[in-house]
Amino acid sequence: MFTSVRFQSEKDISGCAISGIMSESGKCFNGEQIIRSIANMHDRSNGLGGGFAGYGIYPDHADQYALHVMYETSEAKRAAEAVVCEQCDIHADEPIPTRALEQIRNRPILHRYFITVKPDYLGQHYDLTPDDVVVELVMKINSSTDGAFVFSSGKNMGIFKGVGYPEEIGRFFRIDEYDAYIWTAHGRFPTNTTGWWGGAHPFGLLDWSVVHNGEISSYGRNRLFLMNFGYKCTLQTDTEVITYIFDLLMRKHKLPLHAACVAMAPPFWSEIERMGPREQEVARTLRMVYGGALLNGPFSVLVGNADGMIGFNDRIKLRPMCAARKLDMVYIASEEAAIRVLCDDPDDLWHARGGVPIVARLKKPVHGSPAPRPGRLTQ
Amino acid sequence: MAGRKWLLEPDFLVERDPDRCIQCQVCVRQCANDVHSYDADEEVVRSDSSTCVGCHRCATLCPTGAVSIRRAQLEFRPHGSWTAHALRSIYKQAETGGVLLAAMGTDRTHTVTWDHVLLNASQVTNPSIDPLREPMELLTHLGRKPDRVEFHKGDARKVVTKLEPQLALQVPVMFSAMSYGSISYNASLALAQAAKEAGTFANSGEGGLHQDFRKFGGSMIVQVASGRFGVDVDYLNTCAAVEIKIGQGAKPGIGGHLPGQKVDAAISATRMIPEGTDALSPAPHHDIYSIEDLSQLIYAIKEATTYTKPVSVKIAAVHNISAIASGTVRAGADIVVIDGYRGGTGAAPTVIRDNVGIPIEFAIAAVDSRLRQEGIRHQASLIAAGGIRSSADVVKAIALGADAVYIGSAALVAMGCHLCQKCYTGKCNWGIATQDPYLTRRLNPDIARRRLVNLLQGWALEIKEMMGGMGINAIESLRGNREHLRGVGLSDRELTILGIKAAGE
Amino acid sequence: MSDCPYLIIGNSAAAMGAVAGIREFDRDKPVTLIARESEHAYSRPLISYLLAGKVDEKRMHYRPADFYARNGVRALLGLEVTRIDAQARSVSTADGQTFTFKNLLIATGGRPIVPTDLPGTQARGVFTFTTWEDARNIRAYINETGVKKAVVVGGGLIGLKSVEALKTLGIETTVVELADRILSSTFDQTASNLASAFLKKAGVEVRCGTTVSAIETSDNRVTGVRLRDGSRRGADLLIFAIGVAPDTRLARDSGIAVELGILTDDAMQTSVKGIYAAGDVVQTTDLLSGAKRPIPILPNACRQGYVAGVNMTGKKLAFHGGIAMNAVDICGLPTISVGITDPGTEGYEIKSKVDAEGGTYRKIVLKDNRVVGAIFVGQIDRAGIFTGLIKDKVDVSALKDLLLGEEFGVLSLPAEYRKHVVSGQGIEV
Amino acid sequence: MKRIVAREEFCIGCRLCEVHCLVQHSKSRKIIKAFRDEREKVVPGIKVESSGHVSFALQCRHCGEAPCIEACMTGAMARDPETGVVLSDPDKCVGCWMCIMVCPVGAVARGANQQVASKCDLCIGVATPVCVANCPNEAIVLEEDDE
Repeated sequence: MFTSVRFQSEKDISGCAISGIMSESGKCFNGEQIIRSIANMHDRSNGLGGGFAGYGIYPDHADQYALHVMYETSEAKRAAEAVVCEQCDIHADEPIPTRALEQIRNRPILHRYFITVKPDYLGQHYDLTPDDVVVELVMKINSSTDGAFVFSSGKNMGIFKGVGYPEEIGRFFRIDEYDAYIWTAHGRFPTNTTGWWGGAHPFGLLDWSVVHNGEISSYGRNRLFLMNFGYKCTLQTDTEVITYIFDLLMRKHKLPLHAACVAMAPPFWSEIERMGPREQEVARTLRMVYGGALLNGPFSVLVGNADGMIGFNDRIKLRPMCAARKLDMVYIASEEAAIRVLCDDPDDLWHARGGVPIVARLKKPVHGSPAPRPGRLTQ
Repeated sequence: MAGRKWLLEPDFLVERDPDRCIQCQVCVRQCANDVHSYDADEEVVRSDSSTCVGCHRCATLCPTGAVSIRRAQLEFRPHGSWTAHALRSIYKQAETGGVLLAAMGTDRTHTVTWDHVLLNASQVTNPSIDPLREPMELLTHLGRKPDRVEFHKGDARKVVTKLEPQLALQVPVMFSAMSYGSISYNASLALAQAAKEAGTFANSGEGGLHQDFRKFGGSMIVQVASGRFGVDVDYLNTCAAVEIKIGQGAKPGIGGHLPGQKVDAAISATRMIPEGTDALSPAPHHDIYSIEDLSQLIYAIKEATTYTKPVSVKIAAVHNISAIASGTVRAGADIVVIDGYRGGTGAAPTVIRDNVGIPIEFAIAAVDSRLRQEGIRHQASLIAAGGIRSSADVVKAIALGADAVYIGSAALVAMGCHLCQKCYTGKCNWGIATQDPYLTRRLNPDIARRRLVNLLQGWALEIKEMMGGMGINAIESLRGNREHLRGVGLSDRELTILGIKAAGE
Repeated sequence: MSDCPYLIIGNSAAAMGAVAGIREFDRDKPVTLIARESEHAYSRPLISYLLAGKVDEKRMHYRPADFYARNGVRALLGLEVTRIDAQARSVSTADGQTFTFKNLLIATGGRPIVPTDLPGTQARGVFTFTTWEDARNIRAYINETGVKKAVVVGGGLIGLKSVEALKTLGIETTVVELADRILSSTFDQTASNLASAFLKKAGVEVRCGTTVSAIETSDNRVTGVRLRDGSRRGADLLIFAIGVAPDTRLARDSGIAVELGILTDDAMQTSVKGIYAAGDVVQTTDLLSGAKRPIPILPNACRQGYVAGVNMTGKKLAFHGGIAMNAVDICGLPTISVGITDPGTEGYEIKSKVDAEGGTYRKIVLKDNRVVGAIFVGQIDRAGIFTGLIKDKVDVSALKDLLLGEEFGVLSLPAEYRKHVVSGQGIEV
Repeated sequence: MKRIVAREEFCIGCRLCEVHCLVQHSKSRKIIKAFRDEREKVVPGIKVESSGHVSFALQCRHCGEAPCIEACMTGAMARDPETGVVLSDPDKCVGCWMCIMVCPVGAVARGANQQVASKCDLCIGVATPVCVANCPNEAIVLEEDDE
């Protein structure tokens, strides 16, 4: 591993396409839809990366962490598995099913594991939750095991990604054979690297998955902010940073979703001054404490977790984002066309406002989430 | 016994263009060093270069541009080791037998690292932001931040966390500690007024706070230094924040000394010492011999101010600054000020000024990194001080990890200071570092205030331009954002310490 | 018969001041002005300059040509008032007109004194010198007869200004002064000596302590004078400048109270309501001595006229008195004298500095730590500061030592008073 | 009208006001030429008085009830009806020095040729009087009088 920050690989800079579909009632639907949507924005990608995240795809292993790991070598695979086994029990594992595709080359070894944390380990480390242990595990493998990279670690969800156009990656990973209640997808247009499989999106940690279009000019600041809270940003990507910030704010600091969004894309001070006293106190406090979480620069981001999907833009909306709903289906995508290709008569369709999140939530939460709230879209 | 001073040649050469001089004698009336004189018999103004300090007062006010000041042209035989500076220092010392004094920041030519760090701008992949059309936020809050924000369990719209007192800065630039005594009443007044007008803070320095300035308390930080001059509970409570001064970048490990002849009635009342007595600031605080003592003083001040004001600790950038800063944060400081090697002073032994401490660029980067590694960076705000000359320096300092900066010399220069480095003589021709009523009236505080506010306003606009170029519209996204810095002409080691990449990387 | 809301007799400084005073508060009602002389308002002191040829007739005018029109003044010039009827509130003129008035201002000024018991004063070549007409007549006489020598009787201001004019015209001139020195009423011995020396240097013969005992004439034309000491001076021209007396005839005849001059109150109103007087015709309070006497100087006349004018409109303004002062430039020697310049009695403190060679003199007279008089000869710069100190009765005990200094100025004044003098309407320090 | 306010506490006694006044009222209005060739022909309308560290610049106050106007026998000293500025007309002045006698601040001087009175004209025709414009410490400031 490189020891000095400055010698780490280049920070990823890319422009992209993103799309997400969700059934608020939690009905699972086939991955074919998300492939069609992202394929519709083919020109926003350049063949150097594509990926998908699906929620509800592993109902048989719903209580186990599904680790998706890519390996460069079988030695790496053995080394990583040894690390996993130190703290976790592997209940099942198998190669991730793929389809041979002419366009997809240089594929790594792709393997998935369904794991739980060993009760003994938790007994010893009573200050840690199983989530903490899995996060540590992922950080450890990704930062210190050469040739191994965990790219998905949530329960009952999975991330599939690689180098290629997103629709090719979809076919390669046989996305059309999975059913999920949330699908997000990403098509990548990196502007400065040749793209590697791990660097494709979505980026995930536990059940967080993030797809993102943009370039965060506050990246250096955000990375140092996370460093203050023990996060190691190894990938040099904006997506990684966004994921960790979500993880920090919502999982570790237990901020409500709206507060996390305010922290990441806060209102301008001039707007805060015009707020009512209570709202102002919230915004003021969040801005002052979480200045390091502010995401600056152009971005549109789609964040998924087991409970729902959040789309939001930078404060001054420098990247496109469009949303629509039809009955209990919610669509969020970079372009309107990517929604209309699936749903040409939406009940409602609108473009996101800068800094204002679009939230889609499960009417019945799947597991471990806060008390159910009326599912609604906020604009 | 004083010997003849025949070994010291003039530092400057005063040249008078006889074709332009109109014998108006403005120069004669403006030089406190008696360089110019009027020969009534011959009806001609003459100049004697030997006492010229190069302050340019005469040249600036000369209505015809007849006066010019040049470096003395007398050259020593070139010598790589025995430079003119080295020789002159010895001549001077051999004559006086004392410690050589200097003022302002060091004039040694060590690398100014600011000038080896370049800023980034957006192209194609990321739009730059036009600060004239889009909001561009510089508002900065200094003070301790909680580990996290806690929301009410039953009401997700209600925050439980209460913030500790914070200083709100409209522009992330404050005026450094400069005491009334080291600078004139008018200069102090202008700084306080300008801070108020620009929405930032001025610092009383260690000389107490004149009653007249207490109305600016909301825009003032008051210092508690080793001499404890002018410190009482009213003093502490009249201000926006209290700063414990441990050290000063220009003279780490050295105390201060305001000669008795400068301690007039007003300064005596402000400092709470008898008129005409020397105001001696000991080198250390004699109640702080270790870190836990500092903590006690911090909390004593917090008690005295009922926890309504942030407490700042100013330390000079010395070799193990990261560890000291870390300890200071853990001791309870809400704000830590790091004053770098090039920081200014009204008077310091030259040898100290020129040889002790480390530059602020490295100190601030090292401290920021260290505090983040320890996970305590949010517990205190970090102020960079000592040698900030421009808005670009401000941006670089913030990108290296500072929350805001202090400017001292730059503020003085805005008021007219020409960096002649003779503050300690009390003969400041610009009316700044003097108490001589003949000289202090030269600084009209209205003008000085306006110029200070202009400087801050100009810098703020430039900072916004630079931020906009980087695609950043809030200053908090610049803070510690070393991704936007690149080094040129720096060694690998220096780049590593600064945490920045080389240009091209 | 003509009915006048404002009627003014006279056309000089007091009259002009009155017009300004009236027009400050009443821009509507007509002002009627009757004057014996037929000239547009002119500056009396300028006649010596006119005579000398230093100013031409155009520059004699004290006010612009459109002054009357612009101020709504009906000016009846060259018309002599013969009688004031205080009861009927009317004025009769030589041409038989009668003007009734609501407010009347008597500004008839002064009348030159001519010795009454000296034969020959009616001869040609003998003049007084107080009017434009006098100047014209003298000039005409000089041109006509080619005057070579002149004698001026009287070494006061008018006398010396006429001497200056005559010298300018190249006429050999002797000034004869009854007192032991010239300018005896405004100067002290030292100043008089300096002035005498200066005049002598300029080629003027100065004879003091004597006067003309006889006028020699030939063909009813003056040819010379005999002095009381028995000596004789040939003279083609003889000017009497031995003083001016208030011209109180009209007032006296109408029963208005008169002493040396017309008596008035602070509002410049005479003993008859609605009848005012101002200028050289009145006697006023000498602010320094408290005595009532004529102080015939231009600033007083102007001010008194202004005050009278304001009061004639029904507004209130007071004139509390004046201070004798004069500035005169004699053949290039500038001099200023203010207040009590040569106190004969005890209780005064004198500060003085003389430079006989350089021809400069500065004298400050103090009483009870206050400046009451000053003389400046040769070097007169900033003398007005002393005038101010005298007027405002400022305690100068702290700055006595500075009074004679070259650098004495506003900065030397007590701080409070300094603020007072440099402030005032539209001004602040 | 405009009024000039002198701020004694900020006067630094440099006398640049006098220098620039002289230049402004010189024939050439070129500083070096004005001092070299015309110096004796102009008397500045402003005067700096100094005593120890205290100094201030004083020029005609353009008094509301100006004693110099009342004292002037020729009408040379008059108030400009439009601007309210008290001006001395050199063509009318005969040099009797009555104005010098009555000015309580000593702001009228004998002109350079000792023939006519000379005083501040508030730099008629110039937006800001040169003494105000050139005072390096804003010790002489021009204010617009609302009255």
